[in-house]
Amino acid sequence: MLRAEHVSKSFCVGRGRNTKIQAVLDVSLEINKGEHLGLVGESGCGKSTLARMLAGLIRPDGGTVLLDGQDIQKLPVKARKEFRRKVQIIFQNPQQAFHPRMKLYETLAEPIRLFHLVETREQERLMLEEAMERMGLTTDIFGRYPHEISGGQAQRIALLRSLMLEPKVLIADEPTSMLDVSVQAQILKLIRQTTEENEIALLLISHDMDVIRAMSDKVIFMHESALNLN
Amino acid sequence: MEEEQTRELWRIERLQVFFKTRGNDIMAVNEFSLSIYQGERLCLLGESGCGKSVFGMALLKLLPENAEVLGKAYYKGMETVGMSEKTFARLRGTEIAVIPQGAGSSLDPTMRCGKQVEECLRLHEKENSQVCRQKVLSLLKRLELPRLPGIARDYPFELSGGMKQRILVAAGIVCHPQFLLVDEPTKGLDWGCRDKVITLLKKLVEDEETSVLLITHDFNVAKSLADRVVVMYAGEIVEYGMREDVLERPVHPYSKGLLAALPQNGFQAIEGFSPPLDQIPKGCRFHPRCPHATGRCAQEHPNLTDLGEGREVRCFYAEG
Amino acid sequence: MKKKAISLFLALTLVLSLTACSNSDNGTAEEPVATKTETQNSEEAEEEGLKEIIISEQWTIDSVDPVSQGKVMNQKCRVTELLVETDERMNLIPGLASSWENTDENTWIFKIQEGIQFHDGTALNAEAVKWSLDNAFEISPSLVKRSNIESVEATGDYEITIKTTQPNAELPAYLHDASLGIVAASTYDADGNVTTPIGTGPFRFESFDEAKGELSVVKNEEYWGTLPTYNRLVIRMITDESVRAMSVESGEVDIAVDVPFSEMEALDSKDDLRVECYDTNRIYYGYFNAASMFSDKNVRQAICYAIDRDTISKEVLYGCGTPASGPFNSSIAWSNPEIEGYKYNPDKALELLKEVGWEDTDGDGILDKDGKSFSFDILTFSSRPGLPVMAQAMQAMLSEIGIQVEVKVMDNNAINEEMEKSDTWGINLTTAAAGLVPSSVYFLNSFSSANTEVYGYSNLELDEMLAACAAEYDQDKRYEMSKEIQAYIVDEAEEIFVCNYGVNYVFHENITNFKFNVEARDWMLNTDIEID
Amino acid sequence: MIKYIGKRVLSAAGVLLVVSMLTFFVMQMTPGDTAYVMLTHTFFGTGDLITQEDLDIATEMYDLDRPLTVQYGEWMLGALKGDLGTSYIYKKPVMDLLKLKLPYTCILGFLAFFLGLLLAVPLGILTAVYRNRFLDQAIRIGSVLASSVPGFWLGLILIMFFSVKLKWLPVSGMNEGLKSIVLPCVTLMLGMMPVMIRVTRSSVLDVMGQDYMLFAKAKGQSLFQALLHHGVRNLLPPVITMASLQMGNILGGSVVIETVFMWPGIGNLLYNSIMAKDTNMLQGCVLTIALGYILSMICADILNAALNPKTYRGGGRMA
Amino acid sequence: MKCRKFSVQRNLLLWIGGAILLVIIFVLVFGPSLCTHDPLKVDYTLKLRAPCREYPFGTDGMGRSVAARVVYGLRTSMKIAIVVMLISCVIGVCVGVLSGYVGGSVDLILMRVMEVVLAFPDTILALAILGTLGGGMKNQIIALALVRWTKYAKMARDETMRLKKEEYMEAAVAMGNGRFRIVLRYVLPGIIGQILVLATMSIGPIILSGATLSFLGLGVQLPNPELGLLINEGRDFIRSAGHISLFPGLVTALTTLGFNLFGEGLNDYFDPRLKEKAVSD
Repeated sequence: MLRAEHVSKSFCVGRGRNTKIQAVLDVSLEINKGEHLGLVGESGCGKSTLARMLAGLIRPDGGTVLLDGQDIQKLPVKARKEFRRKVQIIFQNPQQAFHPRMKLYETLAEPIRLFHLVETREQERLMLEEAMERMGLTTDIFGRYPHEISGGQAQRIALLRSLMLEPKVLIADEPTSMLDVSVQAQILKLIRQTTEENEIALLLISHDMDVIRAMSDKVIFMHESALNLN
Repeated sequence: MEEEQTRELWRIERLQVFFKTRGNDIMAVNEFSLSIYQGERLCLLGESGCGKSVFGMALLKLLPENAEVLGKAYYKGMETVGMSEKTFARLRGTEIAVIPQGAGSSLDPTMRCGKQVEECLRLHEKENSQVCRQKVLSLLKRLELPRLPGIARDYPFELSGGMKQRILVAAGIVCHPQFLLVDEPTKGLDWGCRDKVITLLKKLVEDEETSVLLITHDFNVAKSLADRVVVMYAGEIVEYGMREDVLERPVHPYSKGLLAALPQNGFQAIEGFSPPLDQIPKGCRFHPRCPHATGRCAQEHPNLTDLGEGREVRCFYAEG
Repeated sequence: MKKKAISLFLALTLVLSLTACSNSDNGTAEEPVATKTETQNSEEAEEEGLKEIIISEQWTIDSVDPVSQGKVMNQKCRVTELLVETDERMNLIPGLASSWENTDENTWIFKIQEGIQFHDGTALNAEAVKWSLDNAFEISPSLVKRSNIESVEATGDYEITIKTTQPNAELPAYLHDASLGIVAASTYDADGNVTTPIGTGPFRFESFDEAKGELSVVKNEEYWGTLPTYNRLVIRMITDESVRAMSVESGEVDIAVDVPFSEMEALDSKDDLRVECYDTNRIYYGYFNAASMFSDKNVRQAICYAIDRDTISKEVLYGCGTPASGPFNSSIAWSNPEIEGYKYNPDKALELLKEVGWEDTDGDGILDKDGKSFSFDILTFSSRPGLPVMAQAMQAMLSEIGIQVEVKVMDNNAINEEMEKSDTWGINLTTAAAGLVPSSVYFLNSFSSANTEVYGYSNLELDEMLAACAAEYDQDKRYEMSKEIQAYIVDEAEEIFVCNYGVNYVFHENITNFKFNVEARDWMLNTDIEID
Repeated sequence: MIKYIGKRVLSAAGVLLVVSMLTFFVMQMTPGDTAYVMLTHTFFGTGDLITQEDLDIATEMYDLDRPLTVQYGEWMLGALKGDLGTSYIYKKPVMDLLKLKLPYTCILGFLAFFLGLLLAVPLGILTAVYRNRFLDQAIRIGSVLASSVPGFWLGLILIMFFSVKLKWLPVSGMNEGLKSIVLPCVTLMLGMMPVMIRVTRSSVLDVMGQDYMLFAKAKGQSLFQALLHHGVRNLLPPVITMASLQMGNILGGSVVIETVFMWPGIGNLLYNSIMAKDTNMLQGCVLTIALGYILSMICADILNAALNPKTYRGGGRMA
Repeated sequence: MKCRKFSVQRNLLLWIGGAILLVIIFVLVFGPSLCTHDPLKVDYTLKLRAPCREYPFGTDGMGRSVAARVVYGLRTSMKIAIVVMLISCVIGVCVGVLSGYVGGSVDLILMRVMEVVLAFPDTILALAILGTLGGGMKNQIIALALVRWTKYAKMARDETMRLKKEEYMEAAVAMGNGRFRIVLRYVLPGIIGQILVLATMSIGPIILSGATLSFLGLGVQLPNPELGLLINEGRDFIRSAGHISLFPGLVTALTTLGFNLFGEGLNDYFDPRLKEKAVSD
């Protein structure tokens, strides 16, 4: 479904843009429907760059990223929005993934309003309250700001926000590395449960072997921005 | 150790820390009483947000302006909470040292790493720079840093997370302190370097015989480094005892839950979330998440009860 | 290595600024070396009893070219002298030329005084005078056009003849122009740049510090006329008038010219200062816009009656400029004493306006005529301090008789454009030097049709009178005709003459016996001024 | 590093070119026809009636009737060869006048700039260290008061007090060397200091909040030592950048100060040449001030680059 | 360690600034009705009267009440200042956000344009505009606004660049927000704080530059009063009747002080650093 062919990306760093860092070199990878893929490697080997490219946030220098056969960079505007709905991403640092000055209700309601999933405000509120139960969160969080909730709660809300749009693919870029061991268990369990229910393909990225072993069917190693599939 | 009752380095009596914010006062540490002995390695274990770092910083008077510390703490008999900043500063670096939490941001980006370690030496021992540089290089060799001596002249942004953490360790140890506070040595580090840092720290601490207060949320660190373990939850000590007792045969429901949540024990997570410190529940603070919670737990706040051979627990169910 | 460079640099900047400020701290203690020469000679001057005057004025001295900066070199520093000089009533008297007469309508013969030397020792003869005049005409051609001189010939060792293209009865007057100061050839170097101005006057050029804009001249010991009483004159340029007032008050300067009118009283009250006020030949006047309601003579005269010149002189100019009745200030020889001008009479003004249909019909306090209300703009500029305040005063006075006026102060250069563009301007309030050329007709020519069509008037009768007067060779008859013209102009009231342009001098008490010369464009010091 | 400086200089040249073009066309827009203005400034007094023939002669003498582009082209060629044309009011090549007057503006500008920095940075550090205490608020209120007074008004007050009443300092001009620089320098300095204090304060606060300062305290360094060893190099960049902007204000502000204190600098020259529409002279002054401003910006960038090791140690190894 | 109570003490400046602003607003609204004298009526008999009960600020060189002129002058000055601030704010923020958000070549070009405007001495620009269009208030506004927008642009660009690196911006893009919507809902709210601070801090300098313009002879049309003009008019009477220039100067200083203190207080209020880090674990 979501495929990357010979994708590579390098960044120019330092004042005057004179030194080049090769982040991702000639990576090809495919995520099929309902598949759980694990990507592991030490930090700094280009994992998150690859994740952002797959999610269409970074334009690759070489190679293409295809969704159902179409190159995501060349999609017309309408189709690009549809692509956003199909492929969702959650980030490593939960607290920073939300607008610091927006109450969490607004943040959660945004995808609904963007894609006009419902007409009236009541339906929107109902939908959100029902989703919060599923995630095991209390509705008093609606009135809170991102820095007023714990890491675990924040990651749950990020997950909830992505799942509102019923995506086909969920990319999780090191979702638990910033969390404590106990909270980590909750989140991983939740991700596993939700992706299986709605057959969402999952690409889990982490540098922690235990997490990958527990969560994914297929594992890909990444070393120095290149892949060696095992 | 000289005599059985080793000399007491720290004695902390009912330490409390308040944070003044615009709205209300948040109590981060509640009634902390503890004593640390010479050459002992004590580990403070707890989830993020339970106030363990705050306790460490309060002990060393490194809290930000809006914090207020009550209670008493004695270092070698000297009362430190009330002590003036100037006198306490003389202890810092030589007798009491810190390995801070954020490895990335605790190093000055515009100063070479070697120099930042040398700085403590030159500040206290007043030797000439040549001798200092030799001492630092030998210490870095002990920490197995690659590309010596070149790496000493590198800047922090040129080093990886693991290497920066080792530089911090070097800076902490270089003056041979008697008491070392280590704050989250493995947080945010790669899975690979985590073990490396732990083994290095273990070797160093044993060679120097410094007493260590270890603050972490990582079980492996506690297991391999600590003599005694204190488990903290929502600003309070909930369980306290020797390493084997607490880590293998925990008594408090929260400690048991922590143990169960480890990947090797099958990821059984504890329900719910640790309460934010401005909404502390009544009675026992763990009762909303505790499987054995009874009516009494919700009403009454349990105290630390002694279970013999230096083990204490704060839970009605565990006493019973 | 890089780290060393930066800390070195930081240390350097610190040291640099420390020395700088320590330098300026101890600067006040002992005399700074840098400017030794400057203060040194003024001290020497005092020790040997040499008398020195430091004067500060408003106008910037841009260069020492005796032609373009004629008023500086001739009037202020008196380095150069003119063929024809004037007495205190601006009658022509012999200067470097001992006598002159016109053999026929277009040729004039001037006899040059003998035995006069330039500052560089060369003798003053006909050849030198011819060279100097030709040089002046080449640098500023407009001088030639005005006096329509055709040629200057040296017809003898000490005699020159000047031919004119048309008859010009007042040629000698036109030669009394500051730009025609007689200079030696050695003033200019090979490619025409001024090195040092060499004239025949009582003072020799000493130095001109371009950076500080300060000019100094020294007494010319071998001067042919009466020697001046003081040895050295330093002219210091201070553009801001308040600062100029302070410079004389703090004793840094001996004389200050054109201090703010409002400060005159305060300065005079100080015991070590003395303020003297005089009317110059310049005049504050405004010309009407013929295209507007001022085409009608009654209306123009009504405005003249509606302006209270005494209040303006006393309150606005603080007495520094007496009310003017005609174009020429009374101390000038050919000014017409019988003109009593327009005394302040608001009722007569309203009467005149009513005759022509201007009265307040709709009762809104503003005169109107067939629907249009009587309102116009006064245009003026601010580089002459008196003008904006005077315009506001006129606005207030006119509003009392129901005329709505808006004052527009703008950059002096923008006024011409404004006059073409806007149709609401009524009066252009400005100043003009009546004594630019000491001739009874020259200034009046500026009211001839050729020049007044800019604001829409043409008056053939006046043109004829002006031409006749210019052609009249007999001086007394010419003065009579000029007086008639002045009376005619005042009666026509195409222009409104408000006040004479006053100049104020602030003297230290050690300077006395100052004689004012009405011909001075900005200011002039008489050579026999006393310093004790 | 060299490539970076090269790029900066190139862009500076581009900016100077655009500035000179802008000056030329803006000058044509200003009021009054050039010939009329030229005459009023040389032969006649302001306001005297100038006949049409005089205007024609002046136009033809200074050949003002050529099309604008030709005039600018000619000037441009000259400028490239270093000859900025002659000023018609001073009758001197523009280059000589600039050489004569530039030192005065530079002395005043640099002295005010460095003394201003020397006072503002320590005050800024003080307000940051004693945050929200009386000292902090007093300094901030004082500095705001100092900057809420127009330059020329402050100048007049200073002259009246120091020169006239106390007779310590000369009223104006440059004739008593360093004594006459004190007043203009103080006036210029007061103008720039409040901004510098505020920037230093926020920069120091930023640095004091950093973890490495906490670590320095943990090593036993007092706040002052920590600031000296670690603080200085980290808090300087924003201060330096703002300082270079202030240099622009000083050069610009000197027009007023130099007019009040009769300081023979470029500002005075600029004012006179605007009034007299002396385009060549104006171009010279504007380019000098623009050049001064751009140089200060380039110096700031180079200094910041030197302070930040990232620039000259490449991107760093992520391994 | 003694711990200070936080609410008033910390933003004392905000309170002082706010109080002064209230006084100014009061004068703006009720001023004209309060003072009885007509600011334009010339009456030479009352010339240069020292401050007394009847004329609280004394009279000027043409017998007009300085108090009345200051009140009306404050109104005109505030009008000019606020309009200039708004124009320069809008232009500056648009340019800044555009060059910050889009980056690349657009950023380069806009940076060069800003450098040109910054390098160009503002006195000339003001003169050219005022010279050609005449000295009216409208033209003074244009002249001032054309020079002042660069401050906003620089600030907006730096803040946008900083915000762009934040993760929640990437998350917003991933959510499917269009570019325009991101700027509106994410970037602008992020820099509103700094804009307010800059805006309040620029009122003072704008009034002062009005004074400088009239000092150079390009000010607002005579005789309707404007603070800068009044200060300049009093220049000649500094020794004999200092009150003419003193009171407008004081009111200008007070206004500038009020706005600047309010700005500094706002700056502290919005300052992320000063928000208490309640508990770091």
